[in-house]
Amino acid sequence: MSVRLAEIRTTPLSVDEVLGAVSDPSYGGVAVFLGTVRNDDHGRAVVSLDYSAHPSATDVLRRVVEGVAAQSPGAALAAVHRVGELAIGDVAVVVGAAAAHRGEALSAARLLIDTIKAEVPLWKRQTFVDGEQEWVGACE
Amino acid sequence: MSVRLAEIRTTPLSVDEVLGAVSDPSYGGVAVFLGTVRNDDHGRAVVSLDYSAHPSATDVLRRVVEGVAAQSPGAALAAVHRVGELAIGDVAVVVGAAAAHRGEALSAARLLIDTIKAEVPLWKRQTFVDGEQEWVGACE
Amino acid sequence: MARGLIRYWAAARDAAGVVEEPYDAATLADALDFARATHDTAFTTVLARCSFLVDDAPVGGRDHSTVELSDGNTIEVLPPFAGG
Amino acid sequence: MARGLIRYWAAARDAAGVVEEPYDAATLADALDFARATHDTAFTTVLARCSFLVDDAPVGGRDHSTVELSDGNTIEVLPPFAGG
Repeated sequence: MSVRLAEIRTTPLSVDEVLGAVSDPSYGGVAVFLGTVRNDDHGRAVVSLDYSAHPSATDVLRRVVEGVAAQSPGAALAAVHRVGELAIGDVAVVVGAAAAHRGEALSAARLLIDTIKAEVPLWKRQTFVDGEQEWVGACE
Repeated sequence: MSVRLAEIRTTPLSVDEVLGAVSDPSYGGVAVFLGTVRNDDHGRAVVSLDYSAHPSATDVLRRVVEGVAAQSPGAALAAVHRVGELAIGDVAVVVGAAAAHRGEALSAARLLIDTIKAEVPLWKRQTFVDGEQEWVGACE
Repeated sequence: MARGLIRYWAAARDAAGVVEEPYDAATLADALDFARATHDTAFTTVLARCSFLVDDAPVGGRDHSTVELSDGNTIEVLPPFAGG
Repeated sequence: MARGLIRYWAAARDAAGVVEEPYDAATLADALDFARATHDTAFTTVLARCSFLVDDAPVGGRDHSTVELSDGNTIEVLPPFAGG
């Protein structure tokens, strides 16, 4: 099982940290995905996102990364998610997957971010430019 | 057509440069793929790779990135490849794709690296730990 | 009848206007019926999309009327996740 | 008959032992036949996996015997690409 990093933090995230966590001379490919705060949601201008986490979020995140690692035995995986108030362009999540070949690295990174979004108890509340606020995914 | 970067260089590559080239407040996802020099090829220990390029390589690379951009109209793309003598762990290629959503970003990054490997006239000669050398893909 | 706390998160917390409140119910279904009766329709709209934990254990797809509560069980109300 | 240069890259260059050499042939097929006759079997093995340009234009899948050469055309011999 090669889960190198699975954390939730309030401080800014670093791609280099994730790259460093999964790098290894035996790997030929590293796929990284960054989720960043967009300035727009369905046509409405967004100014910031406030991320919050359920107390179990870190444990769930670790289990998710372990689950993906089990499905990609040749890959080394890392995932770090940020909570708190984030501005436009800030990085909310970084996942990384390294493997001998690019196919496995890219597939593992995709599975990892998809599963994190589906299973880790995190939420985000958007503040629009007119000051209104809305929880993403809570109502529609 | 948002091709932000398409270059071939002899100097070390920077992920931050690719990230910076494709970042934009309207994007919610950035996918990056790094190809690194592995210490092994089919069980034989490798010590270095010497990359060389055909004179048309940069033009072909640019056309490849433009072709992928045309298929991913919502994505901003970047690709930079290194040539010359590279040691184990060195980064030989970085591709980046940013888009509003992760699906398009990840698919574009994958298509980009796959197409680069198939179409850009680049070659690499491996040096094994016993000193023997072999052009990758030339014979088998 | 079991007594315990029902705790709300994110959008559910905002809709309920409280972080948590007591319940007095035999099953999860009863506890949620009581909560719906106590709060407004906006709360009911959010609740319809939530998932639930009972003492940290996910309820998942089980029928809420079959989820029996014991004294001191904490129910948690989790709106749809929106990480990344 | 056309005269020009045939230029080798990467593994083909190593196998040929020269960067380029002159040819005197009417078609690409003839020029390659001549090259095969001049070099060893290792060269022929590599050549079998190469793609070709004539004055920078990819030959692609065209039948080499139908690729007619004119004086001064440069043939380039490209082994399979191995970027990334």
